[in-house]
Amino acid sequence: MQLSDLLLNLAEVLFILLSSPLLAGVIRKVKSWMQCRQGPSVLQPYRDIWKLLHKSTVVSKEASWLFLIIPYVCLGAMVCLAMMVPVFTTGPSGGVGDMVAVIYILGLFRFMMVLGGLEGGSSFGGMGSSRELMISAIVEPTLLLSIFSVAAISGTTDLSAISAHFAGQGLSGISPTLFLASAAIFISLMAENSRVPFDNPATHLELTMVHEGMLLEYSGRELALMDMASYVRLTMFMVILSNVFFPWGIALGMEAGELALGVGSIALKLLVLAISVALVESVMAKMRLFRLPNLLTISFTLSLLAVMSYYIL
Amino acid sequence: MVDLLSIDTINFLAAAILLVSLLVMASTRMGQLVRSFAIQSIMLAAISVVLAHYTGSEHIYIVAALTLVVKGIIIPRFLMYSIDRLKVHREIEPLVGIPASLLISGGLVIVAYYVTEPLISSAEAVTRNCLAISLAVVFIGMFMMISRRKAMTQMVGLLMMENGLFLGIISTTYGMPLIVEIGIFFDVFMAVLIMGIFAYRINQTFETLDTTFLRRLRG
Amino acid sequence: MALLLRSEKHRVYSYLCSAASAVSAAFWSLLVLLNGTSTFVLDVPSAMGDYAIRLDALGALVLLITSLTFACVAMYSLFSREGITSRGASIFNLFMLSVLLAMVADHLLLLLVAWEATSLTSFLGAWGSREDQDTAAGWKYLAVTHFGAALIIVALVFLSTTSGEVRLSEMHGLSATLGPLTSAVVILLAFLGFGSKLGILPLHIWMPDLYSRSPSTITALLSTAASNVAVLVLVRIIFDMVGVGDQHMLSLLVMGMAATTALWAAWQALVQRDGSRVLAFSSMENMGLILLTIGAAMLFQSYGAAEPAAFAIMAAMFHLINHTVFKSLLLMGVGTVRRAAGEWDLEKLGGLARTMPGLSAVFLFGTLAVAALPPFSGFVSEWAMFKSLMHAEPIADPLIRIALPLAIAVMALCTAIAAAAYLRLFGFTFLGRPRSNGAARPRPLDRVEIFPLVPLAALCLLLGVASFPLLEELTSAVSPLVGATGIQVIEGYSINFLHQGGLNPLGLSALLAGAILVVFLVLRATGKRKVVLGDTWDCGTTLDRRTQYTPTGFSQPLMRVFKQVYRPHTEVKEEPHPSIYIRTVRFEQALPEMFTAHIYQPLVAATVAVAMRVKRMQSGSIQAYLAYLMIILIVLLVVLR
Amino acid sequence: MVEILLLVPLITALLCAISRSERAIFVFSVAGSLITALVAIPYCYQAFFEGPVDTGLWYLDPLSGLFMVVIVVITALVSLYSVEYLKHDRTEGEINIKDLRYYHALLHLFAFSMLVVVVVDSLGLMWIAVEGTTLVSAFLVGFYKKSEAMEASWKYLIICSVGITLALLGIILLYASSVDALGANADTLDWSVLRSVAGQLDPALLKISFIFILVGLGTKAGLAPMHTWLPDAHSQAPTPISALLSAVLLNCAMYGVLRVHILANEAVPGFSSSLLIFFGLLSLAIATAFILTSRDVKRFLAFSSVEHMGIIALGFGIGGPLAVFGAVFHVLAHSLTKTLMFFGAGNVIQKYRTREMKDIKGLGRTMPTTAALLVLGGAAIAGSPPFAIFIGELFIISGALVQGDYLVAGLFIALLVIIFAGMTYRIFGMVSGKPQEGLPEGELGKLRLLPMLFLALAILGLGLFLPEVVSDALSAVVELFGVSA
Repeated sequence: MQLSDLLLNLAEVLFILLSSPLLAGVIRKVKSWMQCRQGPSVLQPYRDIWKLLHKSTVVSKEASWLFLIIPYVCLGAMVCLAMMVPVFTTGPSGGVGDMVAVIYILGLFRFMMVLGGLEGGSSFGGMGSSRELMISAIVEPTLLLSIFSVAAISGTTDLSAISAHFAGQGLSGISPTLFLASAAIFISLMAENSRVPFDNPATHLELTMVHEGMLLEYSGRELALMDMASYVRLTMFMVILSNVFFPWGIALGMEAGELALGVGSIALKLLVLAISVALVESVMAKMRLFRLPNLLTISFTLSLLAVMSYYIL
Repeated sequence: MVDLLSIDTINFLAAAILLVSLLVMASTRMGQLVRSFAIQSIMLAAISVVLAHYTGSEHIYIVAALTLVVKGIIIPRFLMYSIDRLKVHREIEPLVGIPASLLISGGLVIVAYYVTEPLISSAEAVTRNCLAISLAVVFIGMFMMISRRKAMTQMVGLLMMENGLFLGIISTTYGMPLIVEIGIFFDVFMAVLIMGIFAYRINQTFETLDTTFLRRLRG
Repeated sequence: MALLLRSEKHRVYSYLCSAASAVSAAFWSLLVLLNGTSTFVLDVPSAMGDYAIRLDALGALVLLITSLTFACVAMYSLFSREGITSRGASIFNLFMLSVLLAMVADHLLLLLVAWEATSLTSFLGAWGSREDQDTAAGWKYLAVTHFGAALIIVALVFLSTTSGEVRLSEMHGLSATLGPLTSAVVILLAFLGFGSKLGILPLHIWMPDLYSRSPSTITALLSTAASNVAVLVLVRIIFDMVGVGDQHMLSLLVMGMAATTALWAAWQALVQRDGSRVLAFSSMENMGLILLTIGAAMLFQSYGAAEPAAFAIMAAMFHLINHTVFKSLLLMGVGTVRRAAGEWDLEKLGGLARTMPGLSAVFLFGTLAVAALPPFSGFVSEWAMFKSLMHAEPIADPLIRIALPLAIAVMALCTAIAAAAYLRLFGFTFLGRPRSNGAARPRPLDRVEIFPLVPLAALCLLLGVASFPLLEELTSAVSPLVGATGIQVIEGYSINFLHQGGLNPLGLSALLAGAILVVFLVLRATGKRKVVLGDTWDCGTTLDRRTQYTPTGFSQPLMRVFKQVYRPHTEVKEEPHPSIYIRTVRFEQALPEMFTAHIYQPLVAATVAVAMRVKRMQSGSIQAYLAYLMIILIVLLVVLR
Repeated sequence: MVEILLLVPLITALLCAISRSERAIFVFSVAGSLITALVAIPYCYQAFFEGPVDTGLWYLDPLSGLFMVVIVVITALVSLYSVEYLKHDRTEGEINIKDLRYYHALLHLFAFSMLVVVVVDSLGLMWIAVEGTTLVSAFLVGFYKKSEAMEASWKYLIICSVGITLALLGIILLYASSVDALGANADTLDWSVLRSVAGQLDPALLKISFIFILVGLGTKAGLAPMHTWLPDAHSQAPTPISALLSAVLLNCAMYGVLRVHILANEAVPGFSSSLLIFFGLLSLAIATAFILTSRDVKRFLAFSSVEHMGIIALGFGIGGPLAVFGAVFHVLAHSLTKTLMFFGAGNVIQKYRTREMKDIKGLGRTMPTTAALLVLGGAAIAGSPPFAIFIGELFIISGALVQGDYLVAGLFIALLVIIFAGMTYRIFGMVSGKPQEGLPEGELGKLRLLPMLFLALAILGLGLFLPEVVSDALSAVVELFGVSA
C-alpha cells in the first residue's frame, strides 16, 4: 500500500463523509418539490448535525454502559466500510475485505443499532428493533444471493476486481442476471435504509417508524453520530449499487484524468440514484407492516432468479 | 429269531395302552381316572416282560417288576389316599367338554403318527408302531393336563406322559442302562410325592384344588 | 496423556487437577503439532486386542481448543460452586476422561466404549445434580444417543470386518472394497449415528430439554467437547476411512438434512423463552451449518475437485473450533445469570447489564462472536464457509449449479434469523428494565466468578483477528484427508483461496478499530459536553416493569412472517366481566413441539399398545401356559418333519 | 476325585439342616459355599486348559468348566447375601428358625444338583439331575407361605416337569438315533461317546429329538413361548433365590441344550442353529413387550433374564467365531449383572416393602450406595458400553454381520434399543424423584453391599479389559462348537 493509495483512500472516505448529508438533503428537496412545496434547503442536514454536535446529551437512567459506545461503533463501522469500497478508482481499496465482509459490516451496524433501541427499555425502541430485524432477516439473504450471482459472473467476490471486470466490458456486460441482481439490491436499499415503502423516515408516529424508533433514546452528539452513520450507509449502498452494476467511468489507473472522470461519474451516479429514490418515495405510499414480507420475498426471489439465470442461461 | 407271537402281543398291548389313555380322557370321576392309570401301568409292565423275553436282556425284568410295583400299585394307592384326605370333589369339571377332548385326542394320535412316519421306515419291526403310540400317549397326557381343572388330574396327566415315555424307552432302546432306569423311577416317584405335598398346601390355602382359581399372578 | 484423578472427596482438589490435566492435554496436542502424529499402543488387553490411541494434526488442533475450554469450564465450576457435590466433581472428571479418550481413540472398541461413556457420564452429570429430578429429559437423551450409538456400531463393525482391521488408523479408502451401495449405507449410518449427538433433525428432541434443566458446566462440555468428537470422527470416517467415490446423491442428502436442521433450529431459537434452550438450538444450528459445509465438501470430492473440498472442510473445522469457544462462554454466562437472578425465563430477566457490567461485557463478546459479526471469530469462520460454498465454477454438472445457490440461500437465511435470536437473548437478559425482583436485585457476583470467562472472550476476539497460524495448520492437516496437495489458502495476510476475493481479518479489524478511534478522537476534540441523567422518554405515562417490550413480543413479527413453520395455536378467550364497559380478553399462544407431537408420541403409543396386547399372553391360567407349550411343540414337529 | 467337589455342598446342606443356632447356620452356609469354590478352581483349570477330564461317570470339558465357574461363584455370593437378607426377614417375623435351617439346606442341595448337571457325562443322569434341580427349587420358590408363592411354585413344578418329560423323550430319541451307529450296547448315552460318533447319527431322528430337547429344556431355560413360569417363580421366591434361579438355573438348562446343539450341528448342520435363532429372536421380542409394561421390579428383572437367554440362544444360533465368543462371554456377563440387579432389587424391596416400581421413588436419597450400584447395574443390564454385557452383544452383532444375515442383526439391534430405552426409564425413574415421607434414610446392612460391590467391579472390569487367562478359557469353549476361534 503505497502512500498514494493511502491518500487516495482517505480522499474517498472524505468524499463519502461530506457528500452523504448532501444526498439526504437532495432526496428531501426532490420529495418536497414533488409535493410542490419549497422544502428545507439541501444543506439542512449539515446544519442539523452541526447543531446536535453542540447540544448536551440526555441519557436514560435505565440505559447500560453500552448505550454511549454504540454510536461510536456504528459510525466507525460505516467509515471502515467507506474505506473498503472503491469509490473513484478500482485501485487501492486495500484488499481488506470482499463483498461478503461488506455485508457483514452492515450487519454489525444494524446489530448495534438494534441493541441501542433495546437500551432504554422503552416500548418504542423495542418495537423499532423487532420490526428492523423482521425486515433485515430477509434482506440479508437477498444481498448475499445477489453478491453470489455477481461473483459467479466475474469469478471473484473482491469489489474492486468486480467493478474493474465490468468497467472493462463496457455495455456488452449487460445480462439478465445483472439486471435482476440490481433490482433486488435496489429493493434491499429501500428496505435497509428505511425509505418510504418500508418505513417513513420523516415522521415520529410510533405506528410507522422503524428506523427512527431505535434512535428515539439518543440525543445530542450521539444522535448526530447515528444520523451521520445512517446517511453514510445510504450513500454506501448507492456507491455499491453504482460501482458494481454500472461501473462505467470508474478510474482504472491512477492518472489525474481518469481520477477526475471517476469523481465526476460517481457524483453523477449518486445524484441520479438519489433522485430515483426520492421519486420512488413520493410515488409509493408506506405499506402496512405485515404486507412488507411480500415485497421482501419478491426481492429474495429476484436474487434467487438472478443466481439461477446465470447458471441456466 | 423273529418271534411273531411276541411282536403281535407287544402290538396288541401297545394298542391297549392307547385305548386306556383314550378311556382316561373320557372318565368323569376321579376314582375312575386313577384306576385306569393303574391298568395302564400294569399293561406297560406286561409289555416290558414280553419284550424282556423277546430280547433276552435280564435287566428289563427288573424294570418291569419296578413298573408293576411302583406305578401299578403304590402311586395309585397314594393318589386314592390323598383324594380321600383332601376330600376332593369327586366330580371332574373339564374345561373342554368330553366329546371335544376325545376328538382332539384322536387328532393328536394322527399327529403322532404323521410325525413318526419317516422314522418308522428305518426302525425295526418291534418298535415300528410302539414309538408312534408312545408319542400319542405323551400328547394325550399333556392335553389331559390342559383340559382339566383339578390339580389331581394334572398329576395324573403327568404320570400318563411318564407311561408314554416308558413305552418309548422300552420300544426303541430295549431298556436304557440300569442306573438311568432306576434314576428315572426314583425321580417320578419323588415328583409325585412332592406334587402331593404341594396339592395338600394348595388345598389348605385355597380350600379347593381347582387350578382355575390360581390366576392371581398376571402380566 | 491426560492423567485423570477421579477423586471423590475434595471438590476443589478434583477441579484443580482436572484443569491441570486439561492443560497437560493441551501441551500434548502442541507437541503433536510440532513433530507429527504420535501413536501409543497401550498394553491393556481388551476383547479385540490391545487398545491404541493416536493423535494426528487435525485431532491435535481440535484437542488443543477443547482442552483449553475444559480448563476454563473446570475453573468456572470451581469458582461458581456449581456441581457442588463431590460426586459432581468426579462425574465431571469421568466425562472429561471419556471425551479425551474418544477424541484420540484409534481402536474400534475403545472408540465405541468412550463414545457411549461420554453420553452416560454426561447423563449422570446432567441428571444427577438437578433439583426437580424429572428423568424424562435425561432419559430421552440417553435413549436417542444409544440409538445413535447402535448405528455407529453397525457402521464401524462393517468397516472393521471388511478391512479385517481393528485399528481405525489402518482403514483407508474402503469404498472400493465395500462397493458404492454399502459404502453409502455405512456413511449414512455413521452420519445419523453421530448426528444423534449433534442434533440432526429427527434425532434432536432431547437437546432443548436436557440443556434447559441441567447445570451449565455439563451442557457447556456436552455441546462443545462431545460435538467436536462427533464431527472429528465423522470427517475421518467419511473422507479417510470410506472415501466418497462418486456419491453425488448421498452428499446432496447430507447437505439437505444439515440444511433443514440448521434452518429449523434457527427458527426455533427465535421463539424460546429459556436462555439455555436458545443456546441448545443455536448449537443445533451451528452443527447444521458445519455439516452442510462438510456435505458440500463431499459433493466437491465426489466430482473430483479436491481443492474446494479441502477448503470447505478447513472452513467447517475452523467454525467447529470457534463454536467450542463461544458456545461454552455463552452457556456458562447463562448459567451464571440463572444462578445470580434465580430466574431462567427470559420474560423475567432484563436490566442485568447495570448490576453485572463485567458479565454483560463478556457475554456481549460471546454474542457478537456467535452472531458472526466482523471483528470476532464467528465472522471469519462463517465467511470462510460462505466462500467455500461459492466455488462452483469448476464443476459443470447442473445438479450442483442448483444445489449450491440453494445451500447459500439457506445458510444466509438461517444466519440472519440466528443473529436475531442471539440479539434477543442478549438484549432481553442484559438491557432494558428488570422484569422481576430476582432480576432487579441479583445476587452480587464476586470478581472471581467471571475470571474463567475472560480468557474465553479473549480467545473469541483473538481467533477472529489473528487466526493465520491456526488456518495454516488446519489446511495442512485437512488436505491429506481429501488428497489435495498443498493448496494455498493464506496469501500474505488475507485468506484468499484461488484468488477469488480474500479477507484480511487482521487488516479488517485494524481498520475497524482505527475508524472507531478516529471518530472518537475527532468528537472529543470538538469540546466538552454535559451528560444529563434523565428517564426514558415515556410520553407522560410512568414506566414500570410491564411497559416495555417482551422477548415474545420481540419475535412476534418474525413469527407472523414464518407462520407456516411455527403453526402456533392461538386462543383468544373473552372472560365475562360484570360491567358492560370493560371486556377482559385472554390471549394464549402455544408453539407445538412438531417432532415430538407427530413422530415420537405416536411411535411410543404404538409400541406400548402392542406391548399391552402381548402382555395378555401372561394370563395367569396354568392351562393356557401348558397349551402354549403343546402348540409350539406340535407346530415345530409338523413343520420341520 | 470329582466326588469331593460334589460332597462338599451335600455336607454343608446336612450341617445347615442340623445346626441349632442362627449363627451356626450362617457360618456353615457361607463357609460351605467358599470351600466348594476353592475345590472347584483346580477342576475348572483342568477342564479349560488340560483337556477334558473323562472318568466314565464324570466328564469335564471347557463348556462344563464355564458353567461350573458360574454356578460356584454365584452360589457363594448368594449365600453371602442371603445371610443379611434372611436376618432382616427374621426381624420382620416372616420366617422362624426352622425355615432358616430349611432354606440354607435346600440352597446347598440346589447347588449340589446343579453341579451334578454340569459334571455328569451321561445324558440320562444329566436329565435326572435337572429333574432334581426342579424338585428342590420348587420348595425354595414356595418358601414364603403366602398364596401367591403357592400358586407360583405349583405352576413352576407342573410346567417344568412337563418340559423335562419332553426333554427325556428327546434324549430317548437321541439314544435311538445313535443305536444303528454304535450298536445296541448299554452305555451309548455318554456324551463323549456320542460326540465322537456325531457324524453318523440318524438325521431324521436327531432332528425330532433336538426339537423335543429344545422345547423341553427350553422351558427350563426360559426361552420364549415356554417362559411363562419364570416371572411368577422369580417374583414370589426370596430374592437371593430368584438371583440364583435366573443367573444359574437358566444357564444349566441352556447347558443341556448346548450339549445337544453341538451334536446336532455335526449331524444336521444349520438345522439347530436356525431353531436357536428363531427361539432367540422370539424370546427377545416377547421380553421387550413385557419389559415395557411390567410394574413389579422382580418380574421386570425376570423378563430381562428371558431377554438375555434369548440373546445367548441367538448368539449360539448365529454361530461363527465372533458370535459364539460373544454368546459365551454373554453367559458370564449376564449371570454377574443379573445377580447384581437382583441383590439391588432385594435391598429396595426390603426397604420400601413394596415391589411396585411406581411406588419406589427417591432411591438416590434414601439408599445412596444401593442407588449408585443399581444405576451401574441398570446401565450394564441394558447393554451400555463400559460394562461386560455390551461386549457380548457387540460380538454377537459383528458375528451376525460377518455371517451376512443382516435381517437378524437389524431386528436384534432394534429390539436392543427399545429394551435399553424401556429399562433405563424404569430404573432411573426409581432412583430419582422424592421418596415418600417417613422412610428412614440409610442402607439396611453393610455386609450385603460387599457382594454387590464385587459384582459391580467384575462387570466393569470385564467390560473394559479381558485378561489373557479369561480370553484363552473362553476361546477353549468356543473351539468346542467346532468353530475356529
